[in-house]
Amino acid sequence: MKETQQPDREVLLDMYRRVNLIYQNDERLRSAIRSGKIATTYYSPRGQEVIPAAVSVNLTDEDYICTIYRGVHDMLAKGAPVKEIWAEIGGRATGTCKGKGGPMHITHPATGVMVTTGIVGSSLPIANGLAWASQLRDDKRVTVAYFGDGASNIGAVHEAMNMAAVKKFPVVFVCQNNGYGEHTHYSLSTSARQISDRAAGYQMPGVTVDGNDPVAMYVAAKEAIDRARNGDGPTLIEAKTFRFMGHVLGDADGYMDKEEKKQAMANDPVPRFRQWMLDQGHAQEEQLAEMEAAITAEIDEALAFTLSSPMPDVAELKRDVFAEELN
Amino acid sequence: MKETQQPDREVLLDMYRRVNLIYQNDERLRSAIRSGKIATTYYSPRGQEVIPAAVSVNLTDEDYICTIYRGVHDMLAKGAPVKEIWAEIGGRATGTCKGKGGPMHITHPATGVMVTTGIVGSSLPIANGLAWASQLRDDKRVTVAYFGDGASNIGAVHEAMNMAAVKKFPVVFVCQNNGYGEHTHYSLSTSARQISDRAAGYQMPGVTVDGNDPVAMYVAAKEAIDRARNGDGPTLIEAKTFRFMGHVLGDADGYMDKEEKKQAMANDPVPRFRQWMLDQGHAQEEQLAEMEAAITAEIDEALAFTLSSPMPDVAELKRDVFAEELN
Amino acid sequence: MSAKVNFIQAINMALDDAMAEDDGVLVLGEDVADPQEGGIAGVTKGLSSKYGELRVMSTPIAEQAIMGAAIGAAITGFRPVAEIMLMNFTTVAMDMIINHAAKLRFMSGGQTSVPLTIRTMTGAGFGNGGQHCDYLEAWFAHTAGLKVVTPSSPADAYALMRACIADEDPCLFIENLPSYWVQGDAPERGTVAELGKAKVLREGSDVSLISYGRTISDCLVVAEQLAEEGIQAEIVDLRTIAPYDKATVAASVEKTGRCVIVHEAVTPFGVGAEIAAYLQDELFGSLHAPVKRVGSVFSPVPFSKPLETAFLPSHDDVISAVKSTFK
Amino acid sequence: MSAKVNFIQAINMALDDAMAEDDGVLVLGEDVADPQEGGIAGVTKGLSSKYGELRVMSTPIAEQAIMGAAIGAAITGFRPVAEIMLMNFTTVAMDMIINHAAKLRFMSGGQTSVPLTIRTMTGAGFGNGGQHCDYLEAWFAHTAGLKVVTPSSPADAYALMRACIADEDPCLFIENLPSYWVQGDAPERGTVAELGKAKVLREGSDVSLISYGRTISDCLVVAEQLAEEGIQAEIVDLRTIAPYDKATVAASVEKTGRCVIVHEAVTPFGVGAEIAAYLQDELFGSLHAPVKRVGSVFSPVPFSKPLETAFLPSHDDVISAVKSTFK
Ligand SMILES: Cc1ncc(C[n+]2csc(CCOP(=O)(O)OP(=O)(O)O)c2C)c(N)n1
Ligand SMILES: Cc1ncc(C[n+]2csc(CCOP(=O)(O)OP(=O)(O)O)c2C)c(N)n1
Ligand SMILES: [Mg+2]
Ligand SMILES: [Mg+2]
Repeated sequence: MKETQQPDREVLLDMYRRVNLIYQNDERLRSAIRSGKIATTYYSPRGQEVIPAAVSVNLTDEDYICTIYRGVHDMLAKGAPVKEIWAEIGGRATGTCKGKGGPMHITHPATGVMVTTGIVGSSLPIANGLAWASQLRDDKRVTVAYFGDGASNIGAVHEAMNMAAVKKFPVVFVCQNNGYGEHTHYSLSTSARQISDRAAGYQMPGVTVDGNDPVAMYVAAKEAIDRARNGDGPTLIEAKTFRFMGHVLGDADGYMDKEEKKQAMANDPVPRFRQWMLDQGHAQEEQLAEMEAAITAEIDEALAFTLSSPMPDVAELKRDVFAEELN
Repeated sequence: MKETQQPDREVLLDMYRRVNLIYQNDERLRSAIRSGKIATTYYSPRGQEVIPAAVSVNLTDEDYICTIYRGVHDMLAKGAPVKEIWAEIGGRATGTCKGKGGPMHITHPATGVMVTTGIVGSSLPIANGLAWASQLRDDKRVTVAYFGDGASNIGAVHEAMNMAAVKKFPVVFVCQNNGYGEHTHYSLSTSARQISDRAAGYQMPGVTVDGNDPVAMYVAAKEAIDRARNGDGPTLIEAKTFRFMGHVLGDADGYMDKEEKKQAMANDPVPRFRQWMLDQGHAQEEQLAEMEAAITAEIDEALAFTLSSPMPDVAELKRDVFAEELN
Repeated sequence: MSAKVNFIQAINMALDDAMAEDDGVLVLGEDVADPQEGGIAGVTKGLSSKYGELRVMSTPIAEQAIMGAAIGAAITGFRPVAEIMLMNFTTVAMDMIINHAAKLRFMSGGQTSVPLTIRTMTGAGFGNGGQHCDYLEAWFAHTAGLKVVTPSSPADAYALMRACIADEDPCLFIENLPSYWVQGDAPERGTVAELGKAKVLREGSDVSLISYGRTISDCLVVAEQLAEEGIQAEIVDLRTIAPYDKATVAASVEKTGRCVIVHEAVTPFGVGAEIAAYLQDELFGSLHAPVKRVGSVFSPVPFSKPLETAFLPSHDDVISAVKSTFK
Repeated sequence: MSAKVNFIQAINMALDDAMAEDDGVLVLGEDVADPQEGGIAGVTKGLSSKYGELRVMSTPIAEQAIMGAAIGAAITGFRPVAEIMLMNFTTVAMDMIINHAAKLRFMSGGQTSVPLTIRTMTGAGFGNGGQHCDYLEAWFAHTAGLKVVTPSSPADAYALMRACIADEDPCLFIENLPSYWVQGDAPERGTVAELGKAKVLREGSDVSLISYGRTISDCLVVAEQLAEEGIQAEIVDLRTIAPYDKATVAASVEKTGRCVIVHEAVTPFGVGAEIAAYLQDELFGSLHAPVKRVGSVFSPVPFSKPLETAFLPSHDDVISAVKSTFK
């Protein structure tokens, strides 16, 4: 493996901003849901913030991602607009998808958020198609497909990895291994010692990395993205992390190992990253506080925007089913 | 890998008998089809005879197999009756499946031929269920799932291997790697250096073996079958071989590498095994000739039986759709 | 019988009683065992603690492997109840269901049967959007070899589930997620319904409302409203969608001369089409009005609440369909 | 226009012309490129040599990956034509087709469209048995967001294929394997049909035969036989099954007062159910007889020739259905 440059200060600040945005967004969204302001099922990415932040600082708006129901962190990191994301989750006409898709299907092509799927494993085959398009256009775009550890056991994932390897698609497969698929622990569903071990079966580089370590995650992501951009084909990254809020908001976590969870939460990547930035002198307290306050304001605005936005008109049921409106 | 005993003379003779049965069966079936005596699409296993023979001498009638459209060698090796197989291929009421399934769906539970599928990859998930049943009954049966190299790239195969590994099902996955899936060469469809490399992703033993070498194939099969029978879980065997007759009978082979094919056919495993048996003193010429003559007679009988058997009654369309006959 | 239970409890009782009575009854699916909390809604809670995790098996997220394991075990004589969590996820297991479960009996000429029950839940109303709420029963009903069953009350859920488990053929048992917690009379333990039999839930002379599952409760409400206007509606609960009870359906409509079919699946090419096609043929010349169909709007299931509400058939939709038959 | 071509040639021309006109048109599937002989029947022969193997891409055997690649490329503006070799193999790709291709436009609020054509072939008559001949068009027609198209002549195959490729929505294009080699008038190059438009292939005053695909040729034969008995049948070729041309269908049946719907799919819950349900409503009171349906026998497709023949709708079946409308 070649030596990848560590992220410089600017990049670290950018990463931290994305991490904090995801973090605050999640806290606020959960409280908006708990207080009844917004009604939705919610799959919190709390604890997994660093992964897409480290990936996305290596991507441009032109690059594509495909993500999943637990994907609001991936979208935010990619730069999709907070307001429209909130409005979509709130089912408003002003949402990214006019309220028709909802949180599991947020789409925002302008920032490269091409597909969000609620079907386990289905982000990967479609990501291949985006990557094939880039080969055809020779546009040097990279596509990232996010998926979970549980998803690694479903057929579509395997088919997609093999095809990508055979076709040398410019795609990066990022498995966010948070230790659980719904209520099932990794050890009970996944036969791989580590998921990256499966890459060898596709002659694809595979790496397991601490997804909560910003520098390690950055390095792994950068290498994979560079490889894809240079036409050297796909990579499988297994980013180890933890799911702080259980599978779905309201989940009682009875099936989780208490000790495992306690330890993971004590090791919360968000304050850890913040402290490290300060300790390393990459940022000053005031600077971060200011950044965080701006994010808070952005989220305030998103919430207000959502609550003041209209619900979609029922005529929307006839639109976008086909290109031509139904009558 | 522990030292597995080499097959003794009796076993070698038994293997050779199965190989020769498959070989003669194929030659005769092709000529019956070519001459119009039997009308069917036919996926010849010519060149792959040794694999199921070496597997099946390690199995009993109680053990199960699931095989595929190119599977007549697997069934014959397992001991399914030649007459009923022919009659099924001939669409006769006396066939294993009363002519309703045809060559792609031959089933014969009495000899453990539980499922034959025409869907690429679908033999494996069902094999798992047979193996689960054996765990439940604690009956020490072993299930073998046969599939092709092309099939190794489809989702069902991956799902089944992972589940088998997690559940330690007593199953053996035998991939008959004949270098092609329909018209596509291995190198253009399969990213694995060798298919057995994929086993590591399931923490499953995986081995690549010359499937045309009777002793090597026997050893690999015996180890895997013993492992399954002892409750130590699944194994992936990649048995390298070659498909002499193309994908389907009548296939012009234009897509095949002429040199590769020529070499493979020059190395025909059937006469090679025969010669080796003689050279090693495992058998006398007369003994083999006698065995072969008996097989010829058996096939003569199967052909005659088929041609003299009635076609199924159209009332059969209402039967076996459900347990209760439709009206 | 004044005790009340909801659908979850009733189905749980049915599984429990069937497992207690017959060692061959198995349960498998994602999170179904107790360490995983007996599924996301707890339908299988308590079973693994009672019957062990070999008979009540939590699986990886791999619907093809789930169905394959169920089919394989069923062939050997077990009676698995496989959960495909949501009906939309049957789309990743259709090969196993359609090409294998439904056809193995026929293709094997009656040698192998598949006494399998597939439990799946679905239904709009909870804001789960486009990929989690589809009603696909018409697909399965169009497949020879499958039975399709859905209950409209907890007591019926019990008796119909018992019937599916007892049946020698693969049955798809559809549960409605939004009405899981609706209470009804407790079932009489041990009752096994007869498949293929509809039930007249309300007698009436003027119009027949034919429905199944959750929309039965809508029909019951609508019938009372209609009664106030002097229209006596008869309600026929199909219970078994395939094969449906032609005699009961025809008898009701022959009596009333008018018919409205109500379901949550989208109208075009839905179950209502089959019933209407059957009735116009069977009762030609004796109908007072065309057979009317009320289903969901022909669009993907929308997320936003007002759209979701407008998508589903409303009481008003049913009432105006009924009234149109009096014009 | 006296030149004759078969379906294979016509579809090949359509693909060729579309690819020549528009760089965005792509072809992918198993064996579709020339080194793999342009597919098992050669439908795509010559295309990769002309347009390159990046635009005409042979794939691994992995239908989910095929559909995913097509969907992803379509989202970015390409117009892929993806081959799922046989219709039964759509069962392994249903998630991609139903949950993604059909719904992404709607779920994204119109931001992403999927101008994709899925080519698939099927049809009993060649002894391919239970897993290779199913007609599943009713499933796809029941799905909002998909169009379903099938031609009955080579010229129409050309024009309809061009229409599917030009369409902004996902279209399923169904080809009939047993009639691939049937000749018809050569298409006028460049003709693009209008989707959703049926065609009256024969005018008649006494009964409407509504059909599509291969059974159109049966209807044409039957109509001549009926004419000898003084019954003038009008033949309506749907061409687009979903959305079907209600106006043309209704106008024909309004004129004749009698209708028989003919298709090769099994009758229950088939396309005929929808058409019959529509007509009895639209033309209530003006029909001289109930709308009749003629489809295949409700069983899996049998292998043995006499069963396969009895399974398919026969000319006699159509004639007796017609005659029954005169009783
Ligand atoms: C094909 C399919 N099967 C089952 C589900 C139900 N389901 C939703 S999320 C989930 C767990 C996925 O686990 P993982 O891939 O680890 O992702 P995570 O939720 O941990 O981020 C399951 C089983 C689904 N959405 N799709
Ligand atoms: C799901 C599915 N896709 C495609 C096919 C068509 N098909 C039949 S055989 C075959 C090739 C399979 O190759 P391999 O697995 O190597 O087996 P072999 O024929 O070489 O024994 C294909 C693509 C199929 N039967 N099922
Ligand atoms: Mg997870
Ligand atoms: Mg092969």
